[in-house]
Amino acid sequence: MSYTELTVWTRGIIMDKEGRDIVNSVSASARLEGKYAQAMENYVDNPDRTNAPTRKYCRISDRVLENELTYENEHPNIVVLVEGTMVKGWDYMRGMPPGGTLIINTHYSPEYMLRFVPGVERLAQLVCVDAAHLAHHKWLYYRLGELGLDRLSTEGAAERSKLIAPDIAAPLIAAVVKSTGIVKMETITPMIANKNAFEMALTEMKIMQFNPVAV
Amino acid sequence: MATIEVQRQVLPILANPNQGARFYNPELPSSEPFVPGHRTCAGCGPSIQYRMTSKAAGDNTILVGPTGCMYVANSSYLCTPYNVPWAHTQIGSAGSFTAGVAAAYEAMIRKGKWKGQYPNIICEAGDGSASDIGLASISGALYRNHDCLIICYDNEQYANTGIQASSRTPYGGMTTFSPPGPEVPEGKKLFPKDLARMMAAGHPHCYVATASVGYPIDLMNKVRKGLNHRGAAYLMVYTPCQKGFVYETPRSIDLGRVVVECGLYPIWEWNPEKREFDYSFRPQNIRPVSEYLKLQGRFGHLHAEHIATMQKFANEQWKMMGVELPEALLQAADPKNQVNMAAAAEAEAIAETV
Amino acid sequence: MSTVATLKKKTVRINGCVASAQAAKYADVDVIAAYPIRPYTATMMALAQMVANGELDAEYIVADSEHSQLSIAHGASSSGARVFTGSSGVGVQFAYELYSPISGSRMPVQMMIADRTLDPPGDFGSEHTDALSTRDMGWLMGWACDAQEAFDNHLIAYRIGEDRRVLLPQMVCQDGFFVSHITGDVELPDSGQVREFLPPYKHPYPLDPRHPVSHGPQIMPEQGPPLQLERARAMEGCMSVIEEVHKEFGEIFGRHYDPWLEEYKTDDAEVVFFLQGGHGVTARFAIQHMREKGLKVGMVRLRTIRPYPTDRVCEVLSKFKVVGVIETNMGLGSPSSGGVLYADACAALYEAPERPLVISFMAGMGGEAIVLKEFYWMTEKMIQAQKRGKIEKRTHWVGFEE
Amino acid sequence: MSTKGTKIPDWLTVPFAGITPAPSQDKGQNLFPTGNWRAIRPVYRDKLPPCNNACGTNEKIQGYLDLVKRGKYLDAYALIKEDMPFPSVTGRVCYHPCEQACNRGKYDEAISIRAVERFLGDLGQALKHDVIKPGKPNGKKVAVIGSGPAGHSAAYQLARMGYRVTILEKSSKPGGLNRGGIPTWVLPPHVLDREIERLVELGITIKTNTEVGKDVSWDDLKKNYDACVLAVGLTEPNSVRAEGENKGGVLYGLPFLRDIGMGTSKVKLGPRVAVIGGGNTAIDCAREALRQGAVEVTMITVEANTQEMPASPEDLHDMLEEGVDLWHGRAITAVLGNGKVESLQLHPARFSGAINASPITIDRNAPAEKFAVDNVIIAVGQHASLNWLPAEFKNERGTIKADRFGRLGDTNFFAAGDIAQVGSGQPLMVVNAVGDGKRVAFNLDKALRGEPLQPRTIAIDVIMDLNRMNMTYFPHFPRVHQGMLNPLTRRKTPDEVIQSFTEEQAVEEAARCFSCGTCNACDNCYLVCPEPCITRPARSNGLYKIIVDYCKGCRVCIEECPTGCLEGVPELDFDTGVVRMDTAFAISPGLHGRQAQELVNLSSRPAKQI
Repeated sequence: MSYTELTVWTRGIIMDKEGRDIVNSVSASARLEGKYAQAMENYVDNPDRTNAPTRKYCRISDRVLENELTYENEHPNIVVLVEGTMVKGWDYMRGMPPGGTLIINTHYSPEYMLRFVPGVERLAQLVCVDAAHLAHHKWLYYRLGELGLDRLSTEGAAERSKLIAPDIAAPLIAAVVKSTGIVKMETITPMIANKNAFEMALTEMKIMQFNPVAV
Repeated sequence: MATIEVQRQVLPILANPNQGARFYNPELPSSEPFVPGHRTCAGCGPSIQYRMTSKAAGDNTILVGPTGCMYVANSSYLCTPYNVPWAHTQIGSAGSFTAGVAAAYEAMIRKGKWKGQYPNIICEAGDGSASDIGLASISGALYRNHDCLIICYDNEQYANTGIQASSRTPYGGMTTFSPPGPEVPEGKKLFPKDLARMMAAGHPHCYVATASVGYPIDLMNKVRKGLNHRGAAYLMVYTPCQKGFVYETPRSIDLGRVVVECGLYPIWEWNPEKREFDYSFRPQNIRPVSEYLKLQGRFGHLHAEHIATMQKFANEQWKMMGVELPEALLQAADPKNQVNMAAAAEAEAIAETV
Repeated sequence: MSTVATLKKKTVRINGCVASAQAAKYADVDVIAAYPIRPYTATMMALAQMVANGELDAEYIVADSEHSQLSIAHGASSSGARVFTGSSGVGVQFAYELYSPISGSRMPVQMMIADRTLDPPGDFGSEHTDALSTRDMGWLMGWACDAQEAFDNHLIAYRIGEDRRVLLPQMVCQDGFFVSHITGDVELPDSGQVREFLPPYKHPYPLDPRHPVSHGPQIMPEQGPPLQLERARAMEGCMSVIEEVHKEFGEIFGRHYDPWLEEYKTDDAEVVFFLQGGHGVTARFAIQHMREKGLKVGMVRLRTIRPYPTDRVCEVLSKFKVVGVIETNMGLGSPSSGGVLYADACAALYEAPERPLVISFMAGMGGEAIVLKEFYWMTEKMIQAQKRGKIEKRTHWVGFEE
Repeated sequence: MSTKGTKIPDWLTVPFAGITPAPSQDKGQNLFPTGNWRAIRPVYRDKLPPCNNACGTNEKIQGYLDLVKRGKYLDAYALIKEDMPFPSVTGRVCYHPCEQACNRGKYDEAISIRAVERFLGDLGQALKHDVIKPGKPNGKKVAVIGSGPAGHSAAYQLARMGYRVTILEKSSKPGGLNRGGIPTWVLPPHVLDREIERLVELGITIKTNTEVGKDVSWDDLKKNYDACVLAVGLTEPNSVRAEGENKGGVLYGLPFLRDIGMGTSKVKLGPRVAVIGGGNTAIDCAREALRQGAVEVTMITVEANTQEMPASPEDLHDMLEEGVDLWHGRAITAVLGNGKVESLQLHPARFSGAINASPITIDRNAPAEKFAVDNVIIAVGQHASLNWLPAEFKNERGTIKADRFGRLGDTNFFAAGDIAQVGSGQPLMVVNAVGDGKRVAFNLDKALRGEPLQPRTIAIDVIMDLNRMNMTYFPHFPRVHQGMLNPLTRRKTPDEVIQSFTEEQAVEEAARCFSCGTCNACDNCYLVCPEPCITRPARSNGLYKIIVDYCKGCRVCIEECPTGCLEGVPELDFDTGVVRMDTAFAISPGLHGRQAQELVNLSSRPAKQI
């Protein structure tokens, strides 16, 4: 059976929607492809706080998900850091089985970022994509007005914005899908609002390959 | 009856940081009752306030924290940033729990069960606790005149639970319980409860004041005045909520100034001896409310007429403060002279929930 | 200092409320949180007068609600003061939010309860539902059946609750009117006796600026279970302390109570009433009269319901053929679709090798007095069941059936 | 007994009833480092204030203003003396480029820096012993030719570095331009004399009436000294090349002032005096003429208006206030009169190119004006006399050919001040000359010690943008003005026109300084930090530290720093500051077990002082 866990680390409040868009769109496409999929917000650490780490989880399987009610992804195969600096902060590699993928939003190269990554031996690939730049994201705050509207869903309320990945989520989704093939490109592409950034990321992303060892 | 007399602290008032043209903060107490390592938002207004307040109070202090951000975020996972005794209490128990602590120390010192100067007893209630669920208990504590200071750190909403409207949420403020939509373009329709004035009017024997994190020394001095006041004191402090107001984190202090300069948060003191309001505080300059609103995402959806409505509200407050209104502000109260906020259109487009 | 220190032993005629007030005085409480509601009000009136007279040096706070009463008590106790509060009926319910936080933070607050029927109707009569509805909140709880016992229970409860091995709040209950407003002879001790029995309250980690701690910080889900387990352990662990303290009380004051159960004429009894509170007084007379007629009836009165003396109840009740539980409380939709005592009793008896028949009697509802003939009627029902070897039905509404 | 046999695993052990012991004040709450919330790190970095940058000798102006604010006048004086040997002089005569550059000028009014400098200078004059002491003697001898600003400065710095310095001055009194170029009602002689004394106190020998080329030869200098600084200045007045310029009653600006300054003047002015030229010297001459008894003084300039005149606006204003008449756009083409000037012939004129830097074109076809005068003072600049200097070191503009370090070829001769000036033909301001002397002195020292020389230093980061500071902390405050004598009476007296600041005034004015880009220990960052994670061992400029383990990067401190010395740097640019947690939470195994133990030991811990 194939079972994949995707964990997205993002910053509370200010980049909450970005993280949510990634897991939502990926799991939605997985459903369209007939797989069993689940996307959820971190609950244990709610209410989240500005700049605090919050995690979004996605689980995809070809069998029914029996661990639907567990709080966290214990063995993420794919980890996404929506904000590059988080690479310095936590053991986001914890529980990752060998052959995992780490995707970071940063203008730095994988070679540079490598120094901050714990447990590299488990990695099959380290992907860096300058999502903020590709999506013309005014770091960290932009268009306060619309941001205000998005904020309303940070506590897991109904999604207000009809747009999926209007901003830095788009290039990151592109990186996830292209580097891991977790879902088919053609199923996810139509969902993405920021097509331009999505397309650019496919070519601009920098991938570094490894030969992972079991730990 | 022969009893031990209760000795009470007298805290010195800090000097004004503006010494002529020079800006230089007065010497601050070295003790740090509030230490780093808590889960409040980056740039959290209430925790700025908490830090200043506790620093002003010093080490012989007991803090009471009704449910709210300053409980959930500060004392997460049994990690506490409080270097003085701190106790959580129910959100509706702000005043009563504090009264209990005060009464206990009165009795214990009097009966020789605790030796030392009567501690500063401070309750840090959010606006939800102070203006809604805990209103009666705070009123009770003030009315009974326990020697304590009750502070309302007013971030104008229930932030801890994920930004819901409180009776302190301003007109037009977007929260998860007052979202804008085609039917309700302004989000919140009601104007905030004038809590501080209510406390002053209802408990004229108490020291009551409003303050803002935008004026730290003023805030710290009011804390000390409140503590030096023999009996109950009530302090209402404007503390911007980064998460709910939606602004750039560095602006926390700035907002504290602008809100006052826009007349949306009058700074005053109630003098219990003279039984009169002291409106002498004047900000450096006076601005139209739009300059405050445009800094925050929670107002991003407002239309011209809503902004004008808020300006009217602000103008009334200025009048109350006895300020001669500049022509610009009178003009600003006319919708014709206002423009919609950036996201006013999106607010309607987005409104349909998925 | 108050005059508490120099009190001489004397006997007075006072009612339950005043007895409670006297107990609080002897305990030299530091903080009193009052709020008016009948029938417990009289206790607070008495204390107010004592403070006014200078008989007792305490902070007497007229709270703005029962919720505030309990919050004040919580705050004061957290600061290291001995506190006394109380309530009745709906007042008990208004304060409900605080019961778990107080026991959770392990503060030995003491609350005096003179029972009153919950609304509707606006009835002053005694029904135990008010206190019993909070029985699982981690408070020690028990009923007195007369003024003297009420007085003693307060001192005993303080001693148990404040014991370092326990540190739990206590509800010291008495029936409205039947105890609270009935005068009886109460022996007030010499204050020396009280000092010997009840040392000054000292919480290990109070809110003290010299040893700063944080009370009740936020926890993670995984930290909930250990804290709950700790509280459960305290509740169970205190049973040995309870027995120890009652023993010592007897030695010092000469009044010996069984901490759990009062047994009346049970040696040869075949059917017994199982009840708590003031109705025990009437029950005793009823039993005397029926015994004259040769009926082998007795009474088992529950003195402490939390922690529930499961083993004792099982051991004692299983000696009889029939047990008639007199509820004096409402458990709408409960297992017996009557009161709540039945379920506890049956649960206790379940492991017994030989189980008696158990009948639940809804008597004294709304504070109605349970008169002698009602006791006779209930005895009748129990004897029928004993003869028949099975019960007619689980619950009887006394006074509404043939 | 339901709880019988239950066991709480160590990693889940919690303190009694969840009661948590307070963190220690020094360590902070060490269980939950929040540093990893940060994307941008605040960093303290002082920037160069524009005043320091603009000052000819880079006085640490912000520095001494800050000290004056605190009432530390002596320290302020000592700080100023590092770069400026005679603040009492520049405090009076300087054209204060610092005030033109002052950021406060863009906000309300520039700080009156010169007045504060004068306050400090006068304070220094009053001292019995100067705070500046000579350096440890290094046994080397240096000659400084000329005791004007540049020479004075060079000598002063060299003496501080331990050289045995001898000043050779051709006039009878030392001071050069300070004495001979500046009227006494601007710079009273006793002030300068005191500053000269200070030089002597530093062990400097001053030989007056000693002229190079006459009393001392080039080779003597080479022979008798290890090195030599040439600061002879521009001594010879320029002529206007008008016919009859040699008639009696025609005077030249510099000599006119110099003779008065040296007390050797014999001139007796008539009632009507014309002054030719639009520079500062011309203005001094015009105002001096009034004090020398002239009744009507008229200033005639080629410049078409006051804006074009290369003079300090204040002085111009004061001159007009004193009633001097001002004509523009004219050049003098002839001095008429029988042996002695009786009138001037004027023609319309303008600069052919850049103002003051190009030949004058005179419209001789236009009808000539006749202007009756008793005296004319010509003040149109001056030039050097260097007949004693080896030709190889002369340049086409008739001044000394020195490299950008002020050195003559590879000799140990250095040149400073006007005589070595580069750039426009305008004479240096006193302060620039002082700066030049200072830098040349340093280079001389380096040269003798065989170290690489340094050209004029360029500022890395001058903070010019008010948005980098927080103006809300600076309410508008008017500039404190110095007292002045009444124009009508002062033109008759030799008294000092501009008065000194009182102590109160000096402090009040210094208090207006923004302290641009430089930490002045206002404590604001320390006060507004929400964590709080900003500490300071003691309250002092630039001693603030950020505990990166806790800083969440909210940047409130940066926003609220009044002076703009805090700035944000992306965290990823640092290799350091990695705060790695096992999970998103603070919880690490056994953590609360430790807390539980701490709680148990609480009562045995010493009581906190309250």
